[in-house]
Amino acid sequence: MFQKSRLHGEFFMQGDIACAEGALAAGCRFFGGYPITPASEIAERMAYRLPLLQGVFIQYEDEIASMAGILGASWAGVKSMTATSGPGISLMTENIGLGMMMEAPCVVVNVQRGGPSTGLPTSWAQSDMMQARWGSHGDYGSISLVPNSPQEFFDLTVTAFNFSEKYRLPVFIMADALVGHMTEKVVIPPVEELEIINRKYTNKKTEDYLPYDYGKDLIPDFAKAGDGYRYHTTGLTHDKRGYPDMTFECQNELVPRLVNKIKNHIDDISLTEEYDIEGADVIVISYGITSRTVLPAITMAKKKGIKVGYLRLKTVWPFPEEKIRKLSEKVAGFVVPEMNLGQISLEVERCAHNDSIVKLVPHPGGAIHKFEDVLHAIEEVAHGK
Amino acid sequence: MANNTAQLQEKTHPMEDLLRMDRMPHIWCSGCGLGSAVTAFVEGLKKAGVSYDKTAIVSGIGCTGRVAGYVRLDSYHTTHGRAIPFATGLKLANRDLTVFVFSGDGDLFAIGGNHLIHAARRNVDINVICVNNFIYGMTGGQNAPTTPLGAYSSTAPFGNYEMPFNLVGIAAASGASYVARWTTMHARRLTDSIATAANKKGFCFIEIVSPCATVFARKNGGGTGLDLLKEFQTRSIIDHEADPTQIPLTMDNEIVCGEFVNEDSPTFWENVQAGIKSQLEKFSNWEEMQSNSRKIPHKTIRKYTSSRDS
Amino acid sequence: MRFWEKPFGKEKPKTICGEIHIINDRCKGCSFCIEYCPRDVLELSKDFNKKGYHPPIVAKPDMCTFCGLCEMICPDFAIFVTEKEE
Amino acid sequence: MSELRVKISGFGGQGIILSAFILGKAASIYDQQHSSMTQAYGPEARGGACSSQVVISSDNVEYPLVDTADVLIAMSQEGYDTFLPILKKGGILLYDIDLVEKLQCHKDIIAKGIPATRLAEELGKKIVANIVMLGFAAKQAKIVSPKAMQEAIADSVPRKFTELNMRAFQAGYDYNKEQE
Repeated sequence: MFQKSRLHGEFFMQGDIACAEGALAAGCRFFGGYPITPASEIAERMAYRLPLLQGVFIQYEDEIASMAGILGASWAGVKSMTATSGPGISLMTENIGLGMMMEAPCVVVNVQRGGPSTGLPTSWAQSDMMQARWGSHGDYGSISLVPNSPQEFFDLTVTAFNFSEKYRLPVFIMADALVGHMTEKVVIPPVEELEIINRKYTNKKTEDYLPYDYGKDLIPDFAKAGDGYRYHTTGLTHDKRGYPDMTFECQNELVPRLVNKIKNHIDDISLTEEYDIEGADVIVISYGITSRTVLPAITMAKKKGIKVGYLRLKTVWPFPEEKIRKLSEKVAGFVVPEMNLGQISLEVERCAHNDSIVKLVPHPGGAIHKFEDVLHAIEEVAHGK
Repeated sequence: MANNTAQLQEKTHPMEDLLRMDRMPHIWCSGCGLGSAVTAFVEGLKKAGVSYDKTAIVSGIGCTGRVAGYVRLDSYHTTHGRAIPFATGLKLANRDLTVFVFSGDGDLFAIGGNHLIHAARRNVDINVICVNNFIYGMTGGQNAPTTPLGAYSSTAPFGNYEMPFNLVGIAAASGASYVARWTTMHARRLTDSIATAANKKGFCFIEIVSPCATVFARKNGGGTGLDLLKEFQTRSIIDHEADPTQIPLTMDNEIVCGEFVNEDSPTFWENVQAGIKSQLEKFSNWEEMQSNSRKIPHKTIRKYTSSRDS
Repeated sequence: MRFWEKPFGKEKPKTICGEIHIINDRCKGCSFCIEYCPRDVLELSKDFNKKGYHPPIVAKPDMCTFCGLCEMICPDFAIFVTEKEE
Repeated sequence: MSELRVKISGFGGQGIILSAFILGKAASIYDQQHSSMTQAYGPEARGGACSSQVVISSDNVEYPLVDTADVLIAMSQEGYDTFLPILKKGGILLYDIDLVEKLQCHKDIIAKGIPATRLAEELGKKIVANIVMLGFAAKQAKIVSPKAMQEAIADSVPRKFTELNMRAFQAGYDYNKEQE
């Protein structure tokens, strides 16, 4: 009676709901959350859907608890997710750090709204991009995926679960209020057509198992609570046994591994789309909803005879450093329109060749870029300014 | 004494199977009651007869937060104050587990106070053991939400002027199914209480009043850990009938111990199940309701965005 | 000669005795075991352990009745009792 | 590639968002086109200014917002005043003649009024005014095929109100005939 509720087909679906469906399709069976505009629809959909799939939905007392709760569920071997917006992420960062340290797979959805603080509850921005990378204290590698349509919100939620399971860390989905509240056609494939990756469980005997022993890929095998391994895990710097060991040697083995397990797999994680890159003079780099809202400006620029290429980042973190570096050797420069006052553009600047120009087209959020601003920036870069 | 060492080689400590002996000696000070509390916990688990493989322990941060690291169970040392929501997630995602939260008064009632009252309100089936030593020990003796009025601490150099929490009162008022208070001196009764909690469904809360010789006693003229324990002995009375909201702890009043609440009320998960069951008829045409589309063959190649002119 | 006090054919009632084991280097010298032993079996030793604490010694081994209170109250898992086989 | 941009405006509680949802669904699911629907509303649940927008395209919708509208549906004076300037030359304006009373000069556009709320009241429920308007739009602006619209309505409203909504749709669809 509970089992029959698996969707597939074509739907006219809101982005937030597509996200929830993507999570369910990926196998998510635990959702802990707290209401916040514009991400509440995800929680509402999960509350409706999870019980029928024998999953657990719990509305926690705050976002701090939500994040701690999905980590707990993750250690019970269940794929878990939470969804919130910027103010909620600010509360969650503490336990996101714990997730990074403990290497607990889970997915954190940030349907971005304007900030700082309570900001623009019903309107969008892309101003949490750096928070997703550097939000929690300490060094760690992180993964952030940015959808630009409800369909992609669905697809990237599945991908986010796959990455989190594969690389054992909390993975961010950095949507925004416009994508979250946008309704479009979403095609949900039958579950057998989706590529689903599950975490690697250890096959070692209980006495041989070390919870943080890793192989070449730097990713430890997982053992869930209740399997008899009776291991310890902690947010403190720990050795392979999971025991606290606050020595330089231990820190020097653990923390670089947390960074490198992502860095070494950047080719697998980095998802980008390129259009008209060959022979382009100017490349517009954008991500998320901006990649759609600046399209008219690109069209205008092309009509004016400027060779504009277009690079869209679906994975923002880890940042495709090498790709930008290579592109920068061939072009006059980059235009980076984003709905913040300069976050990813700093990354582009960092990676771009010295001679290439990097022009940010900032926007504080709450509306979209003026086409003229973007066009102007493209023209300026094309003319070497 | 050489004789004793020889004897040790023949026999191992009876708690070996539940303690991580490779991590001993532990970090707690001389005269600290935490070790006794852990002993009571281990003995309680043995007595309860629960499967060790299916028991997990979650701790927050602080002196008591280190308990998880010393107990040979699936053990999680989480962030400050967040042990309860973590444990809630663990328990709900795997309902076969017996989940204990073992943490301190600062962790559970200051930074984690909100989580505690809400977990008790939901009656999540977890067991919370709170070691109350009246002070923040690990950080050097700062004021805790339990520091009695007038007591000295690093951040109350003129004596504490904040009213402390009555932990059992809060737990009981928030809806816990089982509420008890003991001191570390009541080793056997505490053991029994922990065994009861392990086998009881619903939110169980046990406060363990414990001596902190290094900071609390030093700042408040309490002498050694032993002196504090003796003081507990003279001050404590057992009264199972006491109203948990009426028995706060001060510097010199009676420490009323006992099992104050022991009732059976439906747990969070039982309520979820009952709620779903009663609504199932409404969901019987669920698939129909959802099918705001025709079923079509899935198109594998999809294009989302492209340059307009291309 | 008090042989008549023993009922004919009945064995002497068995008294339970305990054997105390002390792990000296784990002890932090809190004296809980000494204070709370109901039969005053233990005493503070004059010697130091590795960390400079005085661990207890078993002063009156025959008095131990295997009640286990010292094991229960020891915060350092440094003392335990086993049943003594006669 | 042909694109049609529709703006629907009114106040909260009129079903502005639902009608955009139905329109989008009719286009993308039942008419085999592509559509993108977005919305803007204030914090209040009822009575605040509310607008929704649908972009219908033969190919993927790239730019999802409506800066210039091909069709404007105005269910309130405020919505009419706010969004009339974005209606492009030759665009179609559909409005509720009872709720939009102060009309501006309608140069270069096709304006058509319908007493949608009154018709809905006559059908028994004021709440179906948005569906009356959709029927009117299906006929006058030919945004999507009437069949697709009917299927989308049937899919999106509670089952026990399907019949009422179908009548509402028909009332809107047939309205012009009565006038003639």
